[in-house]
Amino acid sequence: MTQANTPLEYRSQQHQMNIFGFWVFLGAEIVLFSTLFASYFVLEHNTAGGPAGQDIFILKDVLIETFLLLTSSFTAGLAIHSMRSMQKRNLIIWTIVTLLLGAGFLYMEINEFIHYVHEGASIQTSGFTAAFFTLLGTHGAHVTFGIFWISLLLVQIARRGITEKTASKFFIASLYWHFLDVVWIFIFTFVYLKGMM
Amino acid sequence: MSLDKLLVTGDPLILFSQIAIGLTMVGLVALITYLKRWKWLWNEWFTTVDHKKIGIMYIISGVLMFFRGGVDGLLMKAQTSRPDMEFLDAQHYDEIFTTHGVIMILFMAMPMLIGIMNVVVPLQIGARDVAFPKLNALSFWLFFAGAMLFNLSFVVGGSPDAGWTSYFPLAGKEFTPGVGNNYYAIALQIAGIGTLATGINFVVTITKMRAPGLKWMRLPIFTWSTFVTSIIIVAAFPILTVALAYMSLDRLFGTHFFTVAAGGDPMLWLNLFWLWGHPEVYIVVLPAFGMFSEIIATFARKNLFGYKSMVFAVVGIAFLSMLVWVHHFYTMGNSAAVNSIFSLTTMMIAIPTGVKIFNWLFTLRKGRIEFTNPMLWSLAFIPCFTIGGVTGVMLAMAAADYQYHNTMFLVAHFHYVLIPGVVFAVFAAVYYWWPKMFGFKLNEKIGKWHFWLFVIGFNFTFMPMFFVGLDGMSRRMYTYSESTGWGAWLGFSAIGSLVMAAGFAAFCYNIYWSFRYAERNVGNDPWNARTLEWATASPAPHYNFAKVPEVDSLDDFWYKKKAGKLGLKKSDIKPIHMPSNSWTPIFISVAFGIVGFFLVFEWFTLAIISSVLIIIGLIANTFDYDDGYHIPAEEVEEEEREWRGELE
Amino acid sequence: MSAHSSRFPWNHLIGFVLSIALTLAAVFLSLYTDFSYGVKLWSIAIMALFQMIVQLFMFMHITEGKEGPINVFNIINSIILALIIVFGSIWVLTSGHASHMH
Amino acid sequence: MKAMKKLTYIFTLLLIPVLLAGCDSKLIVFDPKGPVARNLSDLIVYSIIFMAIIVLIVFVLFGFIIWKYRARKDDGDFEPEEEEGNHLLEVIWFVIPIAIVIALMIPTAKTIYEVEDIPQGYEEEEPIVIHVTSADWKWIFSYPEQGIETVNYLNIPADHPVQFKMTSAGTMQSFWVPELGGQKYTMANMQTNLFLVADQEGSFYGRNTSFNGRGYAHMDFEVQAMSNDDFNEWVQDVKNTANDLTEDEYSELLKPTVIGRKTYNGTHLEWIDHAHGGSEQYIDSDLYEIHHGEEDSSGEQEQAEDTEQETNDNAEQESEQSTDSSTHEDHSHH
Ligand code: HEA
Ligand code: HEA
Ligand SMILES: [Cu+2]
Repeated sequence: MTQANTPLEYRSQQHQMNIFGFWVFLGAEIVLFSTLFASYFVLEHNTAGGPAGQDIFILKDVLIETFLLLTSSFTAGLAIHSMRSMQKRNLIIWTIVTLLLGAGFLYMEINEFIHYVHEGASIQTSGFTAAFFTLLGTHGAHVTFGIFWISLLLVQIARRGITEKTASKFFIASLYWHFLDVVWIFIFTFVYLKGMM
Repeated sequence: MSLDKLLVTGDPLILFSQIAIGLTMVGLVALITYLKRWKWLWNEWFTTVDHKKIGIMYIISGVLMFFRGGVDGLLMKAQTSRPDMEFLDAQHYDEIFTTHGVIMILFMAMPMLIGIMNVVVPLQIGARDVAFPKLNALSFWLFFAGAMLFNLSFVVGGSPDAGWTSYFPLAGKEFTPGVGNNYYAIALQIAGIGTLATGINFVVTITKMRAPGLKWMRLPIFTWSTFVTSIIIVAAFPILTVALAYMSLDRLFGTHFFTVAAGGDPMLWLNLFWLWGHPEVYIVVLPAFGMFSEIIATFARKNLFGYKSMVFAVVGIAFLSMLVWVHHFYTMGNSAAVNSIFSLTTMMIAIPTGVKIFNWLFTLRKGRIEFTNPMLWSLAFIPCFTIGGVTGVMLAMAAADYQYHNTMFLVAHFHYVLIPGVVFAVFAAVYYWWPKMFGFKLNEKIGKWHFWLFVIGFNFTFMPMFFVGLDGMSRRMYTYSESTGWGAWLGFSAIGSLVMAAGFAAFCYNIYWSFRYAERNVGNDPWNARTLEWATASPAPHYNFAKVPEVDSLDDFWYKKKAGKLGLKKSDIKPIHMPSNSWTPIFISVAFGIVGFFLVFEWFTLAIISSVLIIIGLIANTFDYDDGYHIPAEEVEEEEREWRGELE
Repeated sequence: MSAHSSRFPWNHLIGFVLSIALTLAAVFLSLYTDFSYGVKLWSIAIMALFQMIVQLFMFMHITEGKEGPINVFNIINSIILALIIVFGSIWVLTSGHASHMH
Repeated sequence: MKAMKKLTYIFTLLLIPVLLAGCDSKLIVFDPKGPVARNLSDLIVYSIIFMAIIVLIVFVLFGFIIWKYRARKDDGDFEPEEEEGNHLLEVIWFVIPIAIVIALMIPTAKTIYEVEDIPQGYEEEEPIVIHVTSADWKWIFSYPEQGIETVNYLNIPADHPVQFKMTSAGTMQSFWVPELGGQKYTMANMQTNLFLVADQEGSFYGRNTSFNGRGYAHMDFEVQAMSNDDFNEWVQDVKNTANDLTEDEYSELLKPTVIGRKTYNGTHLEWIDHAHGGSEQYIDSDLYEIHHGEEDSSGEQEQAEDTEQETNDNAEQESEQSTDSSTHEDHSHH
């Protein structure tokens, strides 16, 4: 393949390595989250007299969170698509949309947590709540980190435009964002749906 | 918190150490200031991103930690050398074996091996550096911050005392209310993040930065084992991250993951700890296997026997290593099916390991064996490790393990694998690659003293433990009564440990002696070796290779050397691109150390405030667009001329 | 991985629609049908896996770049690890005497 | 070459004790006093034979090779030939270990299943049930059928299966009587099971092997296997003479202390079974605070005295009870 039709972010050896390295990191993240899941499954029924999942989960809110995140993953994809066609403005717009959706998700999730605490399920209540909040909290912390990180990248792209370096940074951030969506799908399925079944 | 609670007071032993540590610190700072070396330290070491220097810093830290861990070991040996001994009390003994185990495995073995990987692997694959030099520096400094934080527990606040395994519920706040186990949770977390980054770094380096023609099946075996080890790191360390996070939450924020109350499950800690912990012991032993392979091939003057099966064996061990964790808690009341399956998977590890043992033996066969220092360690490894390995297989038989578990038999097993497997390897590697790091060899004669004292001392220290174990002595007992009859065995063992200490002292003396008197200018290839790192100057120049080598076969360097095709053409020298130094790794790591310290003492406001430092470091990092610099061709030429003579 | 960048991003759109559809199907199946618990759990698990594959291929372009095959290998490896960790932990911690835990 | 000779010499020397270990019947693990332990020691001896052979092969090969192929001054610095490997050899040292692993695995699995059940030959008899509750740093044995409870010693009828239902009041411990059988953990909120038989009368050493804090080293106990009649007589004796176990006394007992033996009428199972939760109400983390320095070492002194007392005392329970009460206060480290 020729230089010209290789996307910018893959052109130099260093940037190829950055992207590949990030994939390896995502492999580690898969292990991290699967450990959180495994612990959750083990502790799920240890409610110690406190509320269990089905007592507190609210399907509507969770669905909204899910759609917010799914859509943000889509718009993150569109942002990369714009980047590859060198449309800086579109890239910025789609990225901002993505971040707003992410922020919306976080808002919903924080509200959800506050609600649970009111229902008597704080992180200290039981084995179940500890595992639940850490699993969700780790995901939420990743989203929060992602929002800040990508905001900083926006500053860089606004200043420097789409270059090999900024493109590879953006591409990596998009991998991260999609990955969080994948994690959420599993949380949605194995925590919420399974819990409500 | 009042001062007397903050500082560990009242004990003469600790008071003495505190004073000693304090004086050493002040002395060091004064010395550096007097010699006007601060700037040099900062520019050449603290901010460096050069893999060789980072490797050397890892090794230095490892040696220091070996000293600390070794003194812990000697103290334990002294305490148990006679029945009803009153040298350490129970609390001290508990703290000492805990810190000994943690330091030896995480702060001695890991940095030693990672240090050697750092020095050697990029050279072996003909690369300029690792894939992410700055991340590499961050890894080191995070490890260092974690190690320092952990060691701080000795004087500030109190040491962890629940064993290196920190089993819950004991390690929970209810049973160990001091800050000791907070140190464990937080220091290991910080160092662990650094290690994970190292794993990623080497996976990418070895996948993407091999010299042209260096195909997978031409990789030196040490590089192979580093690669596989890195994969295990990436697979296993996230589990530790989670386990430690739970531990911190339980201890600092009152959650119930592992507690007795409110639905916590202590077995979950065991499960997660060993899901990481077992792979961890292979993380430390696989690079060691790689080092032995290189050294044995070099000093048998032969290529490695069964290269392919060696590679498959390493991969096989790595795969199995993720499937055996339950063998550390067969006695937890698992179902018979669970214990049977895990017995089987565990014993299966003997098969690839055996392949390696026999391949080493057959590399030696028909060779011309030279008993140099690196080789002696590698040879002694084979029989010693076999004893450790077969006793491991005995432990693997779940039913029999009901009689060995947590006894001194187990302690003997793991020292018999860890010391030959890791410590011998580290010594072998340090002797072997020393010229590549510093340009001179360590003294062979003092080295022989080091070797014989240490190996003999080692066997005398740990062999008796098998027997007291079979005689019903459990591990972690600070005292025992006369009537048990263990006194003689353990007295013998204590003497052995002194011999070992003498060996280690000989090593330290050797370093000192060689720095002062050893012959310089040993050339690029002092051992007549086989792999690429010997193709460049000793010590290796900053840029590693003036021209990235091209590789046509396994042991390419060996064949080219014999064919006399190692010359360098002047026209091949181009300016070389190098990464710039960076202050962010050390800055971020110090910030982590500070935040960690506040977390240990549960001073959350301070922790939050100081975590701003981490954020500043990260932001500075993402806005860093420094692209490195070029070493001009003339400079390279001059440096090459210095050791090659005239260029072609 | 040629630069089809000017084209309409079909694969993103298809991925998006698929993930919404799969999510809704999982909700419907698990909460509004009366298959047995096991059947439901397995079907939503398979749908989640499928969604993951959609994300990996449609959004994350996993096969792209020189390391495409290695990336796929890496992710498969991680998934195997995930399965070992999850099923291994559950098996070990809930069989045997632990089943006496109340 | 002196070096190498020494090397082989030392390793062969070290091998001898390994070989002897199997025959040395003095080591406790090789000195079984019941069918479960015998089953295990048979397995262990069986495995040691294999291991000894493996070690021997490796050592002999090793010694031979490094002797024969050592560099000599007069060998003209020859260049050994390169060797790719050898398929036949590689297959051999792949297949033989597989065979060995299979040979080890079969009896292992068999034994694993066997020790989970009532030992062979004793299936007919109804096992006597004893509840084991481990606490910091003592062992509490409850005999629900007999309605009595002991601390730090355990009397059982010889030649009769005993079923232990084990749990912990806090930290994790491991119950081990090597002459009778293998060990198993005790954990709060959980119950583990162990079957043991002593097929002869005698006194056996038992201890905790799972580290659980300062008093751990002292956490051992004596198992007395006695004839059925003696056992029943002992039970009767206890019922007639021992004090009742009260809830107060019990919570005092659960404080982290090293104490001697005790004997009670009644069992704590009447109000709490730690296998089913509730242990937390007995745990007072203030009692686990540590203070470095002098205060603590004096605490150690007392503990040491206690153990001495424990070992000096013989089976005379009555006399012990009078000394017991004094030990409680001494050990609370406020
Ligand atoms: C470098 C570290 C290292 C290595 C390499 C090993 C290697 C092995 N270990 Fe060890 N182990 C530890 C470090 C290590 N271990 C530590 C630190 C602990 C204790 C932790 C703690 O509790 O604190 C431990 C504990 C431990 C246990 C837990 C026991 C218990 O808690 O009760 C078990 C049980 O199965 C075990 C088994 C094995 C086996 C089967 C191997 C095998 O890999 C060995 C394979 C090698 C050989 C077998 C020799 C060579 C082979 C041949 C010559 C071929 C022919 C041989 C046969 C067919 C048998 N180890
Ligand atoms: C790589 C790992 C490693 C290494 C190298 C060692 C090395 C040693 N260990 Fe080990 N050990 C562990 C890992 C290791 N250990 C682990 C994981 C545990 C389990 C912990 C737990 O239970 O939680 C353990 C537990 C353990 C115990 C068991 C405690 C117990 O259960 O009661 C003992 C007891 O003797 C012991 C002793 C020793 C000794 C004597 C050495 C010796 O080899 C040390 C030799 C080194 C020196 C002697 C260096 C110091 C030298 C000097 C001071 C000389 C002076 C020098 C100058 C003046 C320059 N260790
Ligand atoms: Cu293991």
